[in-house]
Amino acid sequence: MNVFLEHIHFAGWALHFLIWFPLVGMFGVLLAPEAVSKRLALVVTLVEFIVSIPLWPAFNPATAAFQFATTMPWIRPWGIYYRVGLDGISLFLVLLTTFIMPLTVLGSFRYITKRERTFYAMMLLLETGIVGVFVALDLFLFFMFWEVMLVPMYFIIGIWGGERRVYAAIKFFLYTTFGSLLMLVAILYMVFKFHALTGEYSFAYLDLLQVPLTYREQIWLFLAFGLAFAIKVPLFPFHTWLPDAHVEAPTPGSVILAAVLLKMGGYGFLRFLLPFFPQASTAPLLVGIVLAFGLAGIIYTAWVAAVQPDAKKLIAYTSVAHMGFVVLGIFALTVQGLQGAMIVMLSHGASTGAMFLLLGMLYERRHTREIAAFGGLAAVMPLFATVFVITALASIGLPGTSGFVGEFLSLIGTFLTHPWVALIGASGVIFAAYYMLPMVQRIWFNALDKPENQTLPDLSRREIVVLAPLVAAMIWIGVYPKPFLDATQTSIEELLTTVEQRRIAPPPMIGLDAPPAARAGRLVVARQP
Amino acid sequence: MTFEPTLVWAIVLLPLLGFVVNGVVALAAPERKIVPTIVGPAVIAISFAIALVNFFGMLRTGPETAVIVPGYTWIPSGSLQVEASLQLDQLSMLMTLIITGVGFLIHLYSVGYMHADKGYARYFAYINLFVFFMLLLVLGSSFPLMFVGWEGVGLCSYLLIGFWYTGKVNADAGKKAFIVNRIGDFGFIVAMLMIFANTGSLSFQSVFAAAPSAFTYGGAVVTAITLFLFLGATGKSAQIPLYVWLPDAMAGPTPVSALIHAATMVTAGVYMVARTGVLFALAPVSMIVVAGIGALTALFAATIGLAQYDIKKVLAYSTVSQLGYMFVGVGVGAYSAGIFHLMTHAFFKALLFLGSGAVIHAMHEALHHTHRDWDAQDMRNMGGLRRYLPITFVTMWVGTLAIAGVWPFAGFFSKDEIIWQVAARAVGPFRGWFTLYWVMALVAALLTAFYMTRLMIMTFHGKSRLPDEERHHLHEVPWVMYVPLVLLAVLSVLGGWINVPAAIGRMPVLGWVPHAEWLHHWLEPVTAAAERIQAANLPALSETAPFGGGEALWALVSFAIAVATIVIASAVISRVEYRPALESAAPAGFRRVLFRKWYVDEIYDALVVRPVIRASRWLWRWIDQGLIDGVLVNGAARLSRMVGWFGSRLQTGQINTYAFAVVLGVIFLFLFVFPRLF
Amino acid sequence: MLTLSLVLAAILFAIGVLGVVIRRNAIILFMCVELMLNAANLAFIALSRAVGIEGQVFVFFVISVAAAEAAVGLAIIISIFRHIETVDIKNFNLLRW
Amino acid sequence: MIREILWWIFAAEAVLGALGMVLSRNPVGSLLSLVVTFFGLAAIYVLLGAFFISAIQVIVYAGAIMVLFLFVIMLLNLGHDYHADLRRGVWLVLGGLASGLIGFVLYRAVRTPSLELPSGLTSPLDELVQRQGAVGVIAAPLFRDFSVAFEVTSVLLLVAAIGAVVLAKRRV
Repeated sequence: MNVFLEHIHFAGWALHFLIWFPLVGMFGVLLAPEAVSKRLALVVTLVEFIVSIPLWPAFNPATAAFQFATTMPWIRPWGIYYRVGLDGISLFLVLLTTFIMPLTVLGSFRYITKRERTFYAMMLLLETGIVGVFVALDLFLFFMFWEVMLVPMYFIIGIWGGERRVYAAIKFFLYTTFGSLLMLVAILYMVFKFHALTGEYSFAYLDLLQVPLTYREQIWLFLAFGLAFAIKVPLFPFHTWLPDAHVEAPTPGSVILAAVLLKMGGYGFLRFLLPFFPQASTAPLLVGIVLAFGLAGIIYTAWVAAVQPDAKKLIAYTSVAHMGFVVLGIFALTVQGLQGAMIVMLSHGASTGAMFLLLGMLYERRHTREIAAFGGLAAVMPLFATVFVITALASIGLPGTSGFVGEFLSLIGTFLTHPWVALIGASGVIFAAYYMLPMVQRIWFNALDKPENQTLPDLSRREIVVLAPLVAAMIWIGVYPKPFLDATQTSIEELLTTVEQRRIAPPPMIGLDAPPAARAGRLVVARQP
Repeated sequence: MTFEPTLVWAIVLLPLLGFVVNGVVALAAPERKIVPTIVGPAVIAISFAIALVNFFGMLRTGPETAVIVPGYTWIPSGSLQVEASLQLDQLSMLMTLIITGVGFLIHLYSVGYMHADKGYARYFAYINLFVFFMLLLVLGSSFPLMFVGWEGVGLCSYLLIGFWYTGKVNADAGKKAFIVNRIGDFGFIVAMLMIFANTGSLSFQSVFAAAPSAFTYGGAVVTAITLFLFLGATGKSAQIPLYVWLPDAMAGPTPVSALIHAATMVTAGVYMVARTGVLFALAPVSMIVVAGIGALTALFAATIGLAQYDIKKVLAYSTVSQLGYMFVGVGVGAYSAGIFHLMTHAFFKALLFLGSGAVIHAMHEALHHTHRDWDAQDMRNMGGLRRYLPITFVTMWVGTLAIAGVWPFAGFFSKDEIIWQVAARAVGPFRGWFTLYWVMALVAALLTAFYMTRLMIMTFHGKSRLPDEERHHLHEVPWVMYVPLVLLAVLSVLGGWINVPAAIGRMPVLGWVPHAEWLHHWLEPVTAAAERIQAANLPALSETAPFGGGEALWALVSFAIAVATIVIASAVISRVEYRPALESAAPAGFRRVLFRKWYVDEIYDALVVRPVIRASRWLWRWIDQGLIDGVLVNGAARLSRMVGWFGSRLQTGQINTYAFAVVLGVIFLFLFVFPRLF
Repeated sequence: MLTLSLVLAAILFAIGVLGVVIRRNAIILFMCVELMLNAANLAFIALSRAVGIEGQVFVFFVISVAAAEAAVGLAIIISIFRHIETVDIKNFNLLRW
Repeated sequence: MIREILWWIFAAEAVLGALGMVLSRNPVGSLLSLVVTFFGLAAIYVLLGAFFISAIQVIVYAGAIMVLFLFVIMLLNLGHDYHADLRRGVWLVLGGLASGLIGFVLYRAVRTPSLELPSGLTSPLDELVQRQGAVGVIAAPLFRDFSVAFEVTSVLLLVAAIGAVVLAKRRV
């Protein structure tokens, strides 16, 4: 297999294909007639997924360096190069994206009725943006894809959404953009600092990694970057856009939003926050606040989720609870914690993605999301009920499903460095059951009393094809997570060692306010080719 | 020569295969009952056979250390290497035999009991899945793998309790069971976190090897770990704080109650305490707590059992009480006594539950014919059933005598063993505590005998309270249901003879049974480490009970109590004039407090459930929508709109205002040009 | 005398401003503007005695501009009057959003 | 000395006329008081030696522009409706405050030492007038230095006239 890949030097064009093929597909879909666009979009996403599969075997878990990396000059005077690369952290997030996308497109065949062509074009543009964010190694390119991703999501929520879709779309857009603007300022600050020290501009991830920052600078930049990612995660106080966005978004929109977009925040913490600002990310006060928000995310949103009348809003709050575990795992700064965070992100993608697809199918049947409108459906739709219960169990972290592995690892990781935080976090397990089981019972069990519920059709073949891979993923990650853990092992250990080294012996401390003579030429930087 | 485990993974995976097959049938063709009828019990039977083969292999070779059957690496993350492998030693072997053995009998029984139910295939799928998770729990070689089984059985009990999910009561009972179990599992998870943090591993072998050095005797850490583990045990084995789900779990089919809520799942907590005996031995405070809660539960549940009218509720509280006994046993450090009672209890409690299932089944068919809406489970509607259900009557009496602790039956030996161990170990720091527990255990034994006799008298003796047109519809249950009853009755008698204490063996009348203390020696390799620690830190066992008298004497006393109580109870109960449930008056005074289960459910509801829901609603409305959404997010929007509005007010459209603005401009201009004007 | 004239110009200018701000009749408003212009002329004339004749030349231009402005202004007022039958500037708020 | 007294008389006349114009309720009344102000100013111009300008003032301003205003007032027959168009309340206060502030600021500006004004009554301008005559002294700079401005002013007046006609013409 690897021989074949070397033969077509897969490593060279793989990432480019993954990023730009959906864009090409988008134009294809826009030009295709209305009826064909649906199937064409499915073909494009399937090809994208098939091409992305070899990434895993071809990925060499031994080294932590960026693989499949290529660099092309873009805006040379400003040091902006088109740099892309993949390592343990971003490998599975890319695979999650390409895995979820065809399922979402297939899942939305019957859901989206008006203006299908533009809808599928938006989905493909979204895929380009997401894959771009995960593989970009040039902060400018990263920021560009970060913003590109917002636009299609805004339209998906805004056009095909529910009643308050405009409000939700605007809120989503403004919330995220507000955060990312601060991030842009932080990026520029670092670039100019780099220029001050070495005389040329560079947006490269590895170059900016070597920029020495005083403790105060790190705190401010940490806050700037952190806010952008905290909004995206979403971390506790910045989460209010998520329930609105989910309730109003069409099913495929909220599947992508939940399964992939939320991972941007976690990815951002891992890729940018920890390595760039080691002192800040280990400062007791800052970490304390973030962990407190994470805990609030787990406990508070679980409680709020339990009393939601609308099923989709309930699941939206549960995503905030899940991502609370991610934050806990990341800021524990232990191997188990980070790997646990990775697994929670993957399992959340599968389980919450599946849950939204299921709720979408329920919506297709009864055109309502109120939990009270259902009751006793298990008698009418046994297969639907089975898949729903499996997904619910995976999302509350029943051992043997993917949820447990992730939560258990991140709790263990957090316990090693912050025992009390892990203790409170573990109670999230109880509240998970507290919000999920009543919902399952009110929808599936209890008496089948409403007449319109008595004739609902069970899962169609298409729906089974959409759900089967997701359920398989949940069981697979739960029963045999070894391949996922091994692939991320070295990258995460490398990340932790760099954070540890730079925390103890930071590079020479030259603040911007140091006299120019002292600054010039002090920093010898191994410029990336 | 060393012991060679054979096909151990098959024991575990066969029930899973059964689950898959039955599951597919349940979804695809639920009406085809032949498949689950064969696959369901057959899968368990094969597992039982393989277990027997391994058991005899183990008997022959008698391995000193546990045998690890390798599987695959489950979670390799940095220093945490969790192996998915099975551990076969004397303790897990015994538990596997009980699970597969009693499980098989109950599967057989279910064929008869559930044949009329249209969810037949689904039932067998769930019950097979349950046996799979229970075996995984018992055979797991590390804490996380045990936890997979731990929550898996919780899931299956959730599915099986809420089996007839169309009834809201059943679905609620299932939900309650799962959430209460989850609270216990929280304790288990925290314990696992602490164990890993202190010993660097989670597999039993290395944790117990490292335990004596990693923890100081009676230290805070090991006490915390054991208490959290015990919190998990109380959740799963329905002890004082978290027992409320078990009585409600009677909403499920009776074989489920027999298998899950009597024989296997609820004993998981006792097994876990026995398995982690080393940790508990290192924490005397935890031992006191475990034994204390055990004794308290035994007494408390027995009192409630006295006043219940639903036959399954009585048995449920009896189970909670007997579990209390087991925890007293393992709590005081007598692990083999605890496990011995666990085994005998599995036999006679399964027998009693299946017997009550037979009674309910018969009553249901009778009431079904005449469509009279009487409760088929309420003892006040029964009476005089001995003429119609002879086999059930005899086997139920065997079970009652066993549980009451009458001489030749299993209960006598296992319960007496525990009572004696409590008395013997009431030395050194435990003197006061264990003496108290010993007295409570004796009183609970008396109450057990009383409520079981009350159950038998009300159900089988006296004259039938059923109207006569139902009476002639009452007939004995089919063979597939009473054969397991007979087998379990035999086991309820023989089961006790495998571990007859030496002291009793030497007594005149009571000594006629073959005595070998076989089980104690059988479990020696497993409990050796824990006993070594206890021997090192505690004074030797005393030969006499706190108020004098040897083991033999107190065995005689408890036997006498049991017989006396049965005689008195039957006299008292048969004289009481019971009327059918609908006409009989509601219980009053103290009996009502007992009948309403000391109002524990209402207290929990008021103190925990409702405040949490109210707090959630408050949080959502005020914090999420109010503070964050309202003030901060929409607030910012409103603020910008307000500034815009204020700006627009300035544009009055009249020239004067603009002229005025110009004038102000001029003035400021002057001030700027001639700063020294004032 | 010269500084006194400047002071007088200031006072007249102030009165003109007062009139512009207070009065609501368009025509009166115009007249106040004319008064302010005259105040400016007075200042020019006063200073031309000290600085040179250019002041007076400039006044000449100011007067011509004032005339042009008055003409156009009054034309506008007439056309507005034809629309809304009033010269009260309170009703001239068409431009107000 | 006599010039001082004359100046004060005409200054008082100008101020009273201005106040009358602002505060009078009747548009025609305010117009006439404005004319009175213009005559006062013209007299002051004479005192300051700008004879030609004072003539222009009287002829063009008082004569032409004020007549135009009177004509418009009569055309729109506003003469008689005395409804109080004076803005009451806060605007009165604000207006007074603003004008007071302007007056004070200008007064202080004038009083600042940086303006060294010749205190004497005579100025180089007087004998220039003697030599070239009142009109000549203005004509020279007007047609030599400011000829461009002069032409532009003529264009301006032309445009203004056409504009006025177009605007005020009745749409037929």
